[in-house]
Amino acid sequence: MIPASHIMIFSMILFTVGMLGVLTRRNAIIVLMGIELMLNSANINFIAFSRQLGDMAGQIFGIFTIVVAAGEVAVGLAIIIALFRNKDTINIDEIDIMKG
Amino acid sequence: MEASAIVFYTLASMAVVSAVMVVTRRSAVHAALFLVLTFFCVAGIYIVLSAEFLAAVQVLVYAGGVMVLYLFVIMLVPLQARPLKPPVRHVAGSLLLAGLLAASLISYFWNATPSATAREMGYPPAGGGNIEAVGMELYRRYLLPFEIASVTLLVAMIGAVVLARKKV
Amino acid sequence: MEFDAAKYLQDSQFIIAELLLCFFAFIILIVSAILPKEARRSIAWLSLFGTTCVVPSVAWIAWQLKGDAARPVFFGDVAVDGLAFFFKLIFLVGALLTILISIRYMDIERAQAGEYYALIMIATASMMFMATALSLLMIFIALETMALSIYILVGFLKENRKSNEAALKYFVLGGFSTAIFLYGSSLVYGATGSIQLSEIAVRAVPGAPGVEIAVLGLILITVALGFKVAAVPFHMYIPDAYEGAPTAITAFISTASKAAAFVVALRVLLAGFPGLHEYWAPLVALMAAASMTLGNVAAILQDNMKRMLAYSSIAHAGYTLMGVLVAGMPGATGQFGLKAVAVYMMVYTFMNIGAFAMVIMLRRENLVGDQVADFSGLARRSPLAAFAMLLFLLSLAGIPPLAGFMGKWYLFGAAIKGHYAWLAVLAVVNSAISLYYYLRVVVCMYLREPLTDEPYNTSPALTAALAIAAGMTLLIGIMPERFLRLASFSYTLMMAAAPG
Amino acid sequence: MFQGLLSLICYVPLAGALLILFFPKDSKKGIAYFATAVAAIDFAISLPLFLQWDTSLAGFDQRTFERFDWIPSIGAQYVFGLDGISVLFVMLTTLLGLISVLSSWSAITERVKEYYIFLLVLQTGMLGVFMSLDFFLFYVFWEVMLVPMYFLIGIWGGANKLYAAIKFFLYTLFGSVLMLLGILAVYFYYGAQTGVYTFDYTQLVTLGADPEFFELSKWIFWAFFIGFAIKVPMFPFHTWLPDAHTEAPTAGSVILAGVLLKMGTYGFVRFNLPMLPEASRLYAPYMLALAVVGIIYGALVAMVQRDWKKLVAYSSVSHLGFCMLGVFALNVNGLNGGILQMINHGLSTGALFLIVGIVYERRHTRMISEYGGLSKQMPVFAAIFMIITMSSIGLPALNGFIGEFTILAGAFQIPSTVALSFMGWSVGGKFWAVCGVSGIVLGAAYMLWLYQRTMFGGLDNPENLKMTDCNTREVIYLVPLVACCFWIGLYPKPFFRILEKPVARLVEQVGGGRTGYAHLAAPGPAPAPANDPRAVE
Amino acid sequence: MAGLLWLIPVLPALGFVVNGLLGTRLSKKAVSVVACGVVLASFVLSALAVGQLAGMDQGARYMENRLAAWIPAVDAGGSSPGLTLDWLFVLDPLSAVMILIVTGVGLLIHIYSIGYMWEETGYWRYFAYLNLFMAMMLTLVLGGSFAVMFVGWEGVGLCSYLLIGYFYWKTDCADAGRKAFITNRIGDLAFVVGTLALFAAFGTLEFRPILASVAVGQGSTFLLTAVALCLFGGACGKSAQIPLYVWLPDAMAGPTPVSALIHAATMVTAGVYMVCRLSPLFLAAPAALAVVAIVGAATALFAATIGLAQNDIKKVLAYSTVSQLGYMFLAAGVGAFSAAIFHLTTHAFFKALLFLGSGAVIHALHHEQDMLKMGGLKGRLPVTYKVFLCGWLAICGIVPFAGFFSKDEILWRAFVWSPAIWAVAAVTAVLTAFYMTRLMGLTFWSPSRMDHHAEEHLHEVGPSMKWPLVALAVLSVVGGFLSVPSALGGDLMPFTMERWLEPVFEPATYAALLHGEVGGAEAAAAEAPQAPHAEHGAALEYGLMALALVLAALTMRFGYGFYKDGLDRAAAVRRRFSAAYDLLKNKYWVDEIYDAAVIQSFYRLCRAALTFDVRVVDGAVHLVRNLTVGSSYLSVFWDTWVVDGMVNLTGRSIRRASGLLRRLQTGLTQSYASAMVFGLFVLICVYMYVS
Repeated sequence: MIPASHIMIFSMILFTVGMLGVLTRRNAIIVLMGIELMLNSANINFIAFSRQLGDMAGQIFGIFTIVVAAGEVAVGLAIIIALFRNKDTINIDEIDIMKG
Repeated sequence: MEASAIVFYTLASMAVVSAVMVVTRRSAVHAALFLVLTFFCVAGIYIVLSAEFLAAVQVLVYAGGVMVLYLFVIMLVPLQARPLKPPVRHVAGSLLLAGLLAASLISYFWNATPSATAREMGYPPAGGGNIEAVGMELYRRYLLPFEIASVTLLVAMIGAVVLARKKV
Repeated sequence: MEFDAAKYLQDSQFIIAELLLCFFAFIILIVSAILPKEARRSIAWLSLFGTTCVVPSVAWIAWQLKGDAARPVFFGDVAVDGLAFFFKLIFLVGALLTILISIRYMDIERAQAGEYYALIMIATASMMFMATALSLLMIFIALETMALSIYILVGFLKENRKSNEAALKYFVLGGFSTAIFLYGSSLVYGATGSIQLSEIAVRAVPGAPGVEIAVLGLILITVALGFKVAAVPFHMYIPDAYEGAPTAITAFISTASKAAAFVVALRVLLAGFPGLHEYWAPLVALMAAASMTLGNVAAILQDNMKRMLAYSSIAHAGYTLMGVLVAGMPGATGQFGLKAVAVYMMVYTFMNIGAFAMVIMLRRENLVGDQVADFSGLARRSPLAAFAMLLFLLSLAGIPPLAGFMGKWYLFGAAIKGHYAWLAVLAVVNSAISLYYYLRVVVCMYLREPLTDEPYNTSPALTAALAIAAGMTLLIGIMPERFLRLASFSYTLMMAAAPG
Repeated sequence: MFQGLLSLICYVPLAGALLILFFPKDSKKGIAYFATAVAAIDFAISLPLFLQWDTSLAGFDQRTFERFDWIPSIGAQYVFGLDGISVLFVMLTTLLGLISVLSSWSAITERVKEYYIFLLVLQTGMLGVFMSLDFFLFYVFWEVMLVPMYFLIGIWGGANKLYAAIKFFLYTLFGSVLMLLGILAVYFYYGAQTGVYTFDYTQLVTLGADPEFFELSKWIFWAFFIGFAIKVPMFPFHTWLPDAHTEAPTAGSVILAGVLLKMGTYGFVRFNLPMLPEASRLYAPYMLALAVVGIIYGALVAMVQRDWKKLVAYSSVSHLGFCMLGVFALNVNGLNGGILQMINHGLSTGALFLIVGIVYERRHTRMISEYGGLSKQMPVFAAIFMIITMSSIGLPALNGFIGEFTILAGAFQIPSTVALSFMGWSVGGKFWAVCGVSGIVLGAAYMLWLYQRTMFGGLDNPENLKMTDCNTREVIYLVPLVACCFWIGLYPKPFFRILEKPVARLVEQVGGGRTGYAHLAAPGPAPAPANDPRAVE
Repeated sequence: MAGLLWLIPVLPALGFVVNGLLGTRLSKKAVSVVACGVVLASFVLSALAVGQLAGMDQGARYMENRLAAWIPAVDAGGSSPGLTLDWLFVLDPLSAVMILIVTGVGLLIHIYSIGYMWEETGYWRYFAYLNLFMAMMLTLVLGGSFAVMFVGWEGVGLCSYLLIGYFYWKTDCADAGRKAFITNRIGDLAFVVGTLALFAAFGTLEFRPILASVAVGQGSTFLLTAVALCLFGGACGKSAQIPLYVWLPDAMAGPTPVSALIHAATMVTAGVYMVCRLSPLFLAAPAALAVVAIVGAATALFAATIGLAQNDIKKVLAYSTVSQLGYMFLAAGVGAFSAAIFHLTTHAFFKALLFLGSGAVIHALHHEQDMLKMGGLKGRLPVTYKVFLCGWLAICGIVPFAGFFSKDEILWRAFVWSPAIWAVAAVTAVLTAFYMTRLMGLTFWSPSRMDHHAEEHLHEVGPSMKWPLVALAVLSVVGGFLSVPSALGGDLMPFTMERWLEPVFEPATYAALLHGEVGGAEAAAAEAPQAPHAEHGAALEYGLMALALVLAALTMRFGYGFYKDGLDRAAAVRRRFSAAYDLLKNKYWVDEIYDAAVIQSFYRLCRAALTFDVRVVDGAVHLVRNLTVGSSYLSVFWDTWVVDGMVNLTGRSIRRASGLLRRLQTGLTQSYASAMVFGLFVLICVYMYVS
């Protein structure tokens, strides 16, 4: 069987990679993808623990995570579109009229 | 090593590699495709972990719904008009930060009591198949969150409509 | 676990407020689809009516509680207790005032829409769920519903670049924090085997197996909550989001949404991790100290009123975190801390919405009016409004006999009572600093000549909101007893409610 | 017989301010007359307090007591009450309130309505501070008066008004929030000890006899110290004062110097000494040192001021140093003198600011060099100014002397053990008094030089030829002050009679005995005060 | 009568009130009547009171009038003597002498002033001040406690200030007034310290109890010496002794009658009076008494030398006054208190006379005070000349004029105490004779040096000025017989001041007050320090007397010869000793030295304090503010360097940082996210540190 720690480390790597995406990519859409990756990594944890504990709560949590993630993507992409209409860019580096 | 373990490690490494591809590909389309691949791998891992229903949801929602949405938007927004090259130094800094965080987390896991982390995977929750179990839980015990989730989706819907349509 | 439909329905009476809000939100959505564009303003009044209808239902819960102790319903997912009741009232007040100040504002911004009010109401409903949530799942889903609504509301002025930008920043960072929260929750779940706060509380105690992982989860959750309450260093989005959002929404998120975040923080930390107080206390103390200092210091240089208030809200979050910190202590001290947070959130709602309402008053057809300088000569042109703003500002600075002082009194008292003298000293020094930038506005209002003679944007609703906010700021300051009694309800926090 | 009188006195100005709201903006005269009437009524109804005061009471006069529950949740009550000490301050406030309103008639021509509203609200705040016997209420009033004062300086002040106003507000707020922490600490300690959470002064003051309170009280002492010392202001917290005094309009300066500063010294007398007796004794040498430094330093800086008002402001630093010297002598003479000197300073420095105001109104400059030879032009003014100058420098038969002399008598009774030691050198005992005495020379030096530069010499500046002597109104508001100066100077007995018992009890509370340092001889808790059926303990 | 003592000072005070409040509306005549009337009444009252006092037994001559409580006794739990002050007026032989001098000489000067001041503006103001001065001076001498005395003490200082600055529009008058007041205040500083030290030691401020305690030996010598020195410091200020004498010559800027009354006859003698009043205290502190003697002698000599070279007629008299006051202190210092008071009395007569006489000259010459522009007035102002002559003879100590008796008494007692002091005193006497003769010569005898205009308008004094002069001249002539020394048969006289004053200066008198407590007047007397009584070595005394007389007479003769024909001889001498002359002419540059050493450094100190206040104390406040505002910029720093720097790491961010310094936030979403991650990292580290 697979030790839980391995799954945790795997999920953590995924989490870190997703985070890197959020931190480094200039394309707002890819930033969004990074967030999706992070959410997925959390989900892996939930499923793994659910299995380990023999408890359904984790899986249920996972389902809700997916639902929320879907909702977030919808809203996020809508925001990006609205922004693109106004600014003609989705480069997150160029979105800085407010600062200071 | 068991078969399931072999499958897990394979899928896990694939997922990690494709996740790295997601965050490093210059083209958003490529990134999206690698994201789909990652999701598939994760769905496989769900199956290994006996969460078949979740794996199905993962594939349906992510690979089916979310990905289409992504691709729609990517097509809508002419991304290639401008090169989007992440500055190397920025990446290095982020890597350092993420590395630091990862290191601290890993040191954490090592230091943590074995019981919590090194436990072998247990058995799937009892009572019928996974789908049935999920269904029973979801619609009885977790009915209220489920209802709220419907509101969540409604909000997302309103949001998409309000923000994406051209005029108020 | 047996499912009993009758009990389920019976339990539903305790979420009647949330249900009503959602119900009215749906009605509004439908009506707004039917109504012609010109008549959309009436939707606002409908939403106002709907929200007002909810107030009795919340009061009804309080009445229910009177003879009965606090109890968990919905399998221990939902709390029916004083804390929830009190915060629900705060959310409702916040929502009502927000709707009142929105009506004319959205006209000026040319963004009058039914969805706007529906989203406010849904957000309010989710906040109520947050206030009652007793499991990580409930918290997560309610939090996300609220967050999604607010992302949309922040970006509601689609044609306004600042609004777009604010929405994107808020969304990206909010998503980021959601992920962190989720990851933390998964670790807590793994370490304790449960997502119910009451069970977590039993298992997450020092020395328990796997508690380190639980602590790590707790830290991650704390970060996410710190993001929601705008604590340093998770505050960075606040100034931009506040500046870019429609002003009414800024008022809403700075009060109701922040109160919701605090109530969740209280639930998680007090109901979920009371045993780990020694671990999270230093973190919260650190965040509190950093927030109040950075918030106040950074506000000094701001010329944009909304941004200044944003930084001030960071500072206020810092003060309030002192209350959270002390609330985690056992016995009367903890109760005092809890009450401090409750009282503070109440007074903060009135005074902060009042301040933003003034910014709305300065928003004219062709004048953004969110600069500090725009307040010039207010006292000359509209002495009553200037006086109201003076009340809000002084109250924010914590000058008696205004509401803000009562709040500060409780928070500082909590810090002293909890033996966090250093934090108390830092807090009082900070509140002196804060006066510096609040006075800048006062100086503009009273000592400078008006910049334009364009008439102010007033409407009966806005005036009513201002009057309510100012009146309450004064009333809570001078005759606080009733309000404090109300806040005492929050004592009945369910510390370890078993699943029912 | 005084039932409800205190509240009436306290809120009459506030009610007046609210009524002024309904006056039309343009009826400047009407507003001024009305405000004057309000202040006069306030003064008139406060007179019985003084005239019918029962001097046999050591504690608070039950006849004046008003006690209601206010915020039962936190144990805050609405408690008003007076003892012999506070009644003097209440009288001072109502008197100076009336005078400052009178002095504003012609000085204020812009935003008249707001001006009188702020002035009257300010008076309510100040009266509340002296009347309230509930810590919470006290703090509320303490802060309330900051706001109108801020506006008085900020709107009607001189050239640098904004800076001065903000500095005043921030500085004093900084002090008072630290004091708030001290209040909270007392409150929680008392609550933890007794189970009763209350702000009631009469209960909290019993902590003074609690030996276990000592450790905490050392911290609380400093918290209170900062709050009060900034208000007093003691060196080195005084720098807000010259700015605020200088920039404030005349009435503001009068109130500021006459009453506001007294709130700091009053705080020391009312709270630090009886509630934190051991800490007060422990830190007395530091307080004395700061007081003495203040006396000399204030005088030195006043010496070289070119600005008339600034000079008077710095003289306040010096005079308040005297008050603090008396208070922390911790004996009967010192305290009697200290408290009386607070009143004296209110009268004479108040009058000095009025005097500056009179010439400022005519010439719109405060620079001393602009004046000279005014005696010729303004003989009545010159005579009054001379009397007030003499009062300020402590000429016998005028009030300043009584205060200073009594303070110094007390200071000479400070035992030599009350000293600061530094690297084997020990400074203390009579040293404080001797340093204090030097203040009277310096005081004469700067005040007389001021007088000479402004009133004597030739009328060189043609502008000054246009100056007119005091008009009737100005004489009317100056004469009561002059009369009071003579009254206290020649026959201060009524004042000492009122102070006698309260001060005796205070000395007992703070550690008693002839020198105020009885603990040095015989350690032990202070004896319980004698039971006086009419006094509220 | 005792019950009416308070009226003596209050009557002139009444005059002050009437003239002060109504002066502008009264005619000059009415003002004069009021002013002189109250003083006359006061004088009569004093005379009656003294008469009653004289009727008592010699040892029991004491009246007290406890008027009312001033600072009441306060109850302090029984254990603590609070400060208690009563309005206490006391008449004993010493104050009797003083009130007669004050009211008598004061009355004459009031009358004189009518004529002298008639033309001046603010006539009423002058008389109001003068009346106030009388009130205060009488309070000073009648006061039975330090506090009441201090009222008068400060009050006369105030009046002196007001009267010196009477011509306030003249800068030098105003300056002189302020100088007088502040110099006096420096003395008062010492006085107050001494007073309060006595209070701290004895718990009271009344003279009798304190002196009684001292007389029976209470109080350590150190304390008493310190107190005595402090009190003498006060006396130095008031009575213009080294080092505080500098104000008196400048005080001559005031009207001349004022100089006569305040700066010659009465106020300046208050210090002498005080030392004598406290004689038992000083006797118990011999070291302090020695200081008094030495300072007195030094001042006498010092001032006399300066007087040699002054050309302003009033300045000469002023230095003469300082010198004579030194004489009095010398007398008190050697224990001859009654001699001091006697000299005080005679000095009051002849110096008032001289001042008023000089006033007459000045008046006649239209306010010309420079003697170099006078001369030849002998024939032009016969009355003035004659009275001046009396004064001259009196001050030079020629038999039988007043000065002879008082001065010889002092010289003799000084010789007994220490021949060196005697030598100084004798030299002073010679110098006095010389400069007074010089004054006479330059003013009256030498040929006229007046300008034409002055000569034309020269006029002799009117009646109101004349009669006071005559009266004082008479007193100067016969005043000496008030206290004829025993050696000259004083014991045969029905009255000598020495006998009259004896009980006051006898410590045993005070010790007896306490006998009930201490047990036996004899025991008390035995304990008490004895007032020194000079042993009469008759031959020696006669010898010294003759020597002094001869020396004075020779000097006067020489001076007459020297100046009678003009200034040529003097000019020759002056050229020859120009350095010495300059030194004296410029008063040893003491004013300049004071200015440089004391006043300028004081101002430097003040300015330093101001700078300190603005830079350091206020600077600290500003620093805090700047730090706060600065750290507001700093948080940009934090964001750009730490947050962004973590991301960007290198030089680019440094360049950007300087550009972004004014910005709090980068506005970049990802740096915000980085901040969050960093925060998370910090929190984890904190946790690890905590656990």
